[in-house]
Amino acid sequence: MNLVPPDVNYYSMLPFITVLLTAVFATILPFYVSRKAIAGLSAVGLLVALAASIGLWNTNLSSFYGAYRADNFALGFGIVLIVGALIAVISSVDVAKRGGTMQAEFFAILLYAVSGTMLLASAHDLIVLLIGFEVMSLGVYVLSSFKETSNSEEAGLKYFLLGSFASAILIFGIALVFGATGKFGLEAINTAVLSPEFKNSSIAAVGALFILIGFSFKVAMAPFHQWTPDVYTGAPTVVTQFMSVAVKAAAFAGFLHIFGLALQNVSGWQTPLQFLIALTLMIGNLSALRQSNLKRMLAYSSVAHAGYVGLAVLASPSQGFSSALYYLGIYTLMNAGAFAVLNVLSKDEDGLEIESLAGLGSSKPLLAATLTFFLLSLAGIPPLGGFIGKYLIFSAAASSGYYGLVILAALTSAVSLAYYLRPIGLMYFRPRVTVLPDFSGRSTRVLLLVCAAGVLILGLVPNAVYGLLELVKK
Amino acid sequence: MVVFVILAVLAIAGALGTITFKSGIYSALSLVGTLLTLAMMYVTLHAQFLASVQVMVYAGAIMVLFLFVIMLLNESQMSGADPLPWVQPVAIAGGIVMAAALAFTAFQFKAPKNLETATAALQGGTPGVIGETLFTKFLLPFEAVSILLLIAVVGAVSLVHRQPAHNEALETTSEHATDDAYADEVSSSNPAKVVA
Amino acid sequence: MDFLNHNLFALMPVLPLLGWLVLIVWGKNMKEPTPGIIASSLVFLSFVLAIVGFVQVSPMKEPLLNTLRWDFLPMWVLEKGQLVSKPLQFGFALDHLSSIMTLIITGIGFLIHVFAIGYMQHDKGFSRFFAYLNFFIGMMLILVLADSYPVLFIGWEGVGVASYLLIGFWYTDRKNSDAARKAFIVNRIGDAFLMLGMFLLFMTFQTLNIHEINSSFGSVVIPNVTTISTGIAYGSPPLELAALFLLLGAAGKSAQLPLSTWLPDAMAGPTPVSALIHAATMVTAGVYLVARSHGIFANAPGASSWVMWIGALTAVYGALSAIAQTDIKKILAYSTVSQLGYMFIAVGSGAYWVGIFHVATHAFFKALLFLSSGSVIHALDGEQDVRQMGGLREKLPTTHIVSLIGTLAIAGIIPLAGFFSKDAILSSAFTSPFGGEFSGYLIWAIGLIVAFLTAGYMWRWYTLVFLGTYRGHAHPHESSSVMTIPLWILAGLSVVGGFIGLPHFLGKNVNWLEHFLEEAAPNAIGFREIPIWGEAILIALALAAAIGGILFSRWIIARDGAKSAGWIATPFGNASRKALFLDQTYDVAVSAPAKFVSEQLELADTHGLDRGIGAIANGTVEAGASLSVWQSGFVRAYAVAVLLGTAILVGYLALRSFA
Amino acid sequence: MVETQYYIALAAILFSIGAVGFLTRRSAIQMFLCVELMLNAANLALVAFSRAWGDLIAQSAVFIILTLAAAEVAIGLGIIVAIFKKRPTTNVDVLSSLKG
Amino acid sequence: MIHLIIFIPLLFALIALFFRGQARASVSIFAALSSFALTAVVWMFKIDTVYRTPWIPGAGVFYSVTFDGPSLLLALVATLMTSMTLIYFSFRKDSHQAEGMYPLALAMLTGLLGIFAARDLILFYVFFEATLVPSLFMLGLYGRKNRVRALTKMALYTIFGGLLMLVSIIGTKYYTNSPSFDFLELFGRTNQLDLETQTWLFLGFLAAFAVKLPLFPLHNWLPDFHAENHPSGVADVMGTLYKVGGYGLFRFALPLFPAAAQNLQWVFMFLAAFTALYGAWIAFSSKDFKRLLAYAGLSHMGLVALGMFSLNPIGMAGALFLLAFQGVYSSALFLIVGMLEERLNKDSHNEKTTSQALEIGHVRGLAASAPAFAGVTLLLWFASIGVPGLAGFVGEFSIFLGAYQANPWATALAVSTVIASAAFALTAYQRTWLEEATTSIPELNAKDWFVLAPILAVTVFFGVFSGSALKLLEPSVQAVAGLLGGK
Repeated sequence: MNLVPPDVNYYSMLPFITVLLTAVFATILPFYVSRKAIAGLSAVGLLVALAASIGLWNTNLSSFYGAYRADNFALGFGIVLIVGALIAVISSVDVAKRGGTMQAEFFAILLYAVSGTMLLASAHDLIVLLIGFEVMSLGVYVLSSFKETSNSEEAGLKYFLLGSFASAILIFGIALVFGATGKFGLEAINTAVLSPEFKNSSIAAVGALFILIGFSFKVAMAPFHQWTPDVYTGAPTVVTQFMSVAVKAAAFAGFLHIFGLALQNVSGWQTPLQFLIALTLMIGNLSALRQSNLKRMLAYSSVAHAGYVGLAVLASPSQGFSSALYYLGIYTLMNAGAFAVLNVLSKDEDGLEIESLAGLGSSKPLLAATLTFFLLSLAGIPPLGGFIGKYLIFSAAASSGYYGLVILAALTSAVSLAYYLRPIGLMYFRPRVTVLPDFSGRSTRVLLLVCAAGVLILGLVPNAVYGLLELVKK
Repeated sequence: MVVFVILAVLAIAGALGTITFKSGIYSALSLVGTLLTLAMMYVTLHAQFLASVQVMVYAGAIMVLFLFVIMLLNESQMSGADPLPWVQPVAIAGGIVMAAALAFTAFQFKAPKNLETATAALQGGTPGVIGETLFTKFLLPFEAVSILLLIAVVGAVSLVHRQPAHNEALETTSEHATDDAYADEVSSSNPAKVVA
Repeated sequence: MDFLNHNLFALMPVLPLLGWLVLIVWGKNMKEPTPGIIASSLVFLSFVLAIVGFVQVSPMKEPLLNTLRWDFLPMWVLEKGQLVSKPLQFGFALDHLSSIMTLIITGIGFLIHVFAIGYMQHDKGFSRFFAYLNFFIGMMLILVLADSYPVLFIGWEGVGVASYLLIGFWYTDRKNSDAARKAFIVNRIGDAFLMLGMFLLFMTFQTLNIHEINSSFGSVVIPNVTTISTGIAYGSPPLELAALFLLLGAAGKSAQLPLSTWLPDAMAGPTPVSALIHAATMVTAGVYLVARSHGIFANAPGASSWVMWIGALTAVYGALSAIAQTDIKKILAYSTVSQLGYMFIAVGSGAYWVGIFHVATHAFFKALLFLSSGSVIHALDGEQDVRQMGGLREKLPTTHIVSLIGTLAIAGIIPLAGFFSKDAILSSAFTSPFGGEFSGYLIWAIGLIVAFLTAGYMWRWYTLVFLGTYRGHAHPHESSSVMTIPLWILAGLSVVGGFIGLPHFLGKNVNWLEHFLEEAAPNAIGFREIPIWGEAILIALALAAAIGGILFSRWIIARDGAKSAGWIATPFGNASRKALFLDQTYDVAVSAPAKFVSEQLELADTHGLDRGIGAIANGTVEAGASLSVWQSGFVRAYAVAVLLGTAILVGYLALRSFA
Repeated sequence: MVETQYYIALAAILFSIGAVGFLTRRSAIQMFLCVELMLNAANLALVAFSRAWGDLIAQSAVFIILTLAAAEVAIGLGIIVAIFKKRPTTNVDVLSSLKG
Repeated sequence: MIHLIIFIPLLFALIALFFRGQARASVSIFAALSSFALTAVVWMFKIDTVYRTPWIPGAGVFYSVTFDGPSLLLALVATLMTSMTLIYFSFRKDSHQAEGMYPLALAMLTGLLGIFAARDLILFYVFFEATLVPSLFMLGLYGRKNRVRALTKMALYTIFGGLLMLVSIIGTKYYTNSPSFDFLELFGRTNQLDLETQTWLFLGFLAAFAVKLPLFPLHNWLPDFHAENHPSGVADVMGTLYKVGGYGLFRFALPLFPAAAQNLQWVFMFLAAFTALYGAWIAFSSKDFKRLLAYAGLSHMGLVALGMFSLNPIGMAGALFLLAFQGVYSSALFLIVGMLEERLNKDSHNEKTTSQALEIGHVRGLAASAPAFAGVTLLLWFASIGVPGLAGFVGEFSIFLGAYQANPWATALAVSTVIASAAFALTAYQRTWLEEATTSIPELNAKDWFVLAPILAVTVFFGVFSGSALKLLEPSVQAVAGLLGGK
């Protein structure tokens, strides 16, 4: 037997392994230490992983014959994911009294899920990617149904059932792609597609389509988005926060990898994706208009944002990758920030009525100001980060010729202003009617300020980060 | 070909049974039938190891778990009218379209290699050759899948641990929180399971 | 020294404007006559400058241009396919025509300023009044001195503003404010056309400099031959249209039909204002404009005959309206309208000097008449109804005599000023090259009728005010000398003013004015020659019409009595008193609809359009709401979306590969 | 030997049947059974392709997917048990309060 | 230098947040005045270097700023009027209740200066939209009863148009294969585009500028914006200065897409002329001073658009001139309304008395008690309706003159505005200031004069000695007109 020696480079996997080890510790240690300490441990672990990711920048290491890569794209996504997870961890601390997230396994499962997301972002092999995808999904299914309330259970069950349905579609798609190309490795697939012997283009097209649907489900693109509002509303707020940023970002990382690398030369998925994006933009934005619950409104808003990032998937990889990463980075800060504010203001996990924000501007200036910041950025008002992100995406899509979609995106994001501005108007321009609870402690406040600063800095000096991302270009 | 047709008919029959039987137990047993048929099919496809795994893990362990849960929940027949009567025809129509389209695509498949030589390369799909692949080319997925199992275990346990809806009681207990974070939540749960 | 030579005349408008600034800022703190004295002396200084300018410019052929000028309006012209920036300069020019005008403006302006010191005494707004008057003089001087249309337009609208301020001088009375507003708005209609005229001129000539435009026609213009350097043919559409635009602009300022209704209302202002602005100077600006643009009009026969016809119709209209008025100033106001019509006949006929001639003589006698009526009103403590007057001959002897002179002058009795100018107008209409012979004769006939009517209503005015017995209740007293001295001067001018433009049959070179203006405003080409005896007959007929008018008027008054109730009660009298219902027509046909549309638009804009856009917004929101029906909460329904989405997309791909 | 196409077509049919079942069954467990059916259809396709390409890697992938299915079942049944043990039925339609 | 000018206001806006009361006012006024002073220095020493540094090089976005003639003129007006407005506001009795106005106004000023200075399309867009935020906050925080409605309207209109412009901006770069969004780089490439592409891109720009101008039928946000804003008029002044649609047309849309502009010229000339007339006509029936001024502003903007679309150097120069100086006298009229409101309104928190104080003709004959106040108002109104000798005329006349050369019929329609505007202005003036006095108000005091005197001086001075301002405009206008075929 000719055993091929395994090619393992532990350095390349350092961030991933750090998170995984932290997760294992977070699983075991609760027997011995307090939950607060676990939270601290998780935060430290994530920070170490963050440092490791930054340290690995530009090294371009890879492992397992290229199945796992720590290139800048993966590292960039890793950073975004770690930041998203960190925000969730910190947010969870102040609402511990409200319960729901301070069960000790919370951190463990969260960290496992993070490791799954990182695997998803780094994998260059369909099966590894699938495993990352599933680790992430399973973790989030559990987290969604973490509370023994009817809403949380409903969220968990819906997510799980529909999620496994979508996974099955995804796996079938992977099978078909393998059938067409005989490969699982992303670059290998592309090579196979380009090779003259390639004959199964229609099988590849259907496989690509199934993979597209599986990922569209996970990133919440219409018409596969319907779980999103319900799950986002029903899940504990911190979990929703994590889902809306890290899970979405990781799913997009895989999405971009598969379609930007492996299947970029397969035809047939582009038109359906355009259709999905158009539908997503309209449905996400229009549905958000009439929501009375802030949490649900943000859920629909997150559907809409999936549409924007979807444009980057559609665009040519050279611009799509970096713009999507930049967008998701900002999106992580602003959306997680908005959820963090929502989190400390709600009396339970069901979110809060937008009307009850009235007068918040004077009663809780910091929370109101930061929420305003995040909402404006989500709406894409310059000079905040959200605008730059949106601009980069539009630009990428336009330069690949998807002009109609860009116009649609612009129009719908004008519509989105209506629902983003409403809370702001209520907070500042209306007298207070409801007394909202305020769970915010020092950690949340610092977190909010850091997020707000990040959103502003990414808007004002985008090149500080985007310049680095230039290297992501393939 | 005859074998294939028989097996295919059986598999489809089982699948149809799975989706038509009202009772969960019959439904699950039909699926077991399909799974066993597929295992036989794997043998015809030179995947001996998979065939055995299919029988042991899938038809055996997993489906037994299903049956166990079905019985645990002691599910009665669905009561009351279907609130979504339109779903069934729509689903069937959609399913037929999908099946037709997929089957149509399937027949466009052009074999990349000569089937005989290709089959020979499989070496029968014995555990040995599969193991070799898993520990060399497929090491990463093989390792990574362990995380999947880990999270499955931790997740399943934590689902049992979930917090009650009204957490006033919890808040009072959490004031007496000891270092042992698991202990003060649900005292009945067995920590040993977690480590496993 | 050269600088002074060139720029001294430009000080003319500056001095009164300075007076305005001083009085508006510090006037409130001054004692009563001081503001009047400051204002009058500044105008007098301008008058002196006008004389200096007159002396300077008399021997010159070319206009005197001031050298102190600066960029005012952006302008680009195409030269050899290249855009070249040639900003329009803010500059003045003094030529014979404007020199005559400055003399009239500053001279009469000065007299009226002096008169107003007496007339406006004890008025709360004494200093404000003089500030406005000075402002007016300044603007009027800018108007006549301008060397380009836009600068002219500054003065043009500036005098409009002054007129607005002065008509509404006693603004607490709503009637006065309304009259002022009306005057301004109607003037603006004319201004709008004047602007259009300028734009068309720029399009045609690539400049808005008046002298450049006039000189571009060359010295000799032969009808029906393209002789103009810019290639604009005699009577070509752009010229005709531009001239028509200018005509409508002039009609606004000079209260010609159809924009005449504001002038009678403008009598709401203090009487010196009526004399200065609404008789002697501002309203003649239209005439000046036509004379100033002689090059255009002389080459636009169609537009010129329009000018004549509008003048003729206005003359009749004014005269008919004046017949039955009862307000001492309204009679004079309609008379002014009518006389302005005369001037338009003159400039329309192509004899521009005649128009200016009548501007001058009219300025003398109409200012005199207005000031006299001011003196009467002053004496009667504000009474203006002629039916409450009568027999003032003894009580106001000075006023009476000067009024009689004015009446005879306007009626055209030889040898007073009006006789000569009116005669010149009639004969120029008779011989005009524009509009054909028949049209010329017809206009001449109309002019004759108007002369008859003018003599008639003026005699009625004179009789009702001064003859008979006093019918009112006040205690009349003669005005102070500060008011009477200007009256005497004006009376003197009304007597001798006509001698600057003696008719041709008295000799070839007796007509000083025509000769003086032959560079600045040469006659149009092609006047029909008529024999000397013909001219004499025309003059005799005009004189006969005047005398006939007076006699007829005497007869009517003798028949109906001083209050002339008899015929005034007839429909004709009523129509005359209501000024032929022109005001009412405008109210119904223009003002009311415009207002109605405005209100409806306002409603539509604030509610209708709003609602329309609101409907779009609501539709969007409703679309969002309808999506929530789809979001039914049933997990199987969501799965349907997933399955159907997949099936459709896969079906699409399959069909695509099939096809 | 039976051509690969037939296996793929069978997988497609099984997959579709599973998908239809997922929609028509109202019991959470039965829905999940249908997902298992779909996964098996995918596995069948992979095994067939494995033979077509003569590459064992696909069989290894099937092995991984089997494990994955097991993990999914663990979590899924965990959720179902946790949620439905206090309810009289596993009918998913009762959980439809989150909507709009 | 130029960066200082642009960012001083924003910097001081942040500093001002740490102060209260008089100190905050002083800091803010100092910031605005120093920005003005620096701008004046730029003007005097003719500093027009282009500062260009990469901002997002990967996406071809540059931080590229300069103050050339038109920018400088508008910047001078913006800084001057902001200074005067803030000074005026600090004198108001109720200023301590709305202290947020200071930093918000300063933030807007930074945005405005950025708009004028930006030479990179994306940078321009950033400033263009960012300025909206403080504007919305002014309205939302200190506006009147229906402010949220007005705010939503304004925001939606603006963003709607703005995003279409963004799409066009991106499209411009994409279709021209330009390496950056720098105007100089795009320009010259765009005229190689075919007409259809040019037209679509042009329309995208136009969507934003037509909202901002505004042009009928996208003007609906404007009356509500003004009517619902704080009665002091600070926000209205800033809003007036924020009408940069005409500038955007001149700076970007026209030179980039000359063929499209020429092709669509007649449509937009008629639309602009109609807007001008429409605004003036409606203003005649307005019952509220703020709405009246809003419609008057609409009318002005119709004229600005007319001048721009004339594609004629005279018309464009006039449009820029009008745009700059209407920022002076229209703004001043808002201040006048504010001063009047302060004198008439006993309780600024009471919606009813505030409405009455702003109602045209609710009180009459004010000129009797405050003649100088009346005189100043009248002068500003005359400037606003384009009476020659005042700053409004130069712009208006040049616009008409230029526009007539391009399209006499549309111009004739627009010229009728001078009649309508005289009608509404004088009617409104008469209803309040003239006629029988029903009440008396205090005359202008020294503080009021301090604010109004410079404004009046500018209005009169540039009405006669317009040359210095025209010098600033000339080269740019000539360059743009040259591109457009120089008709």
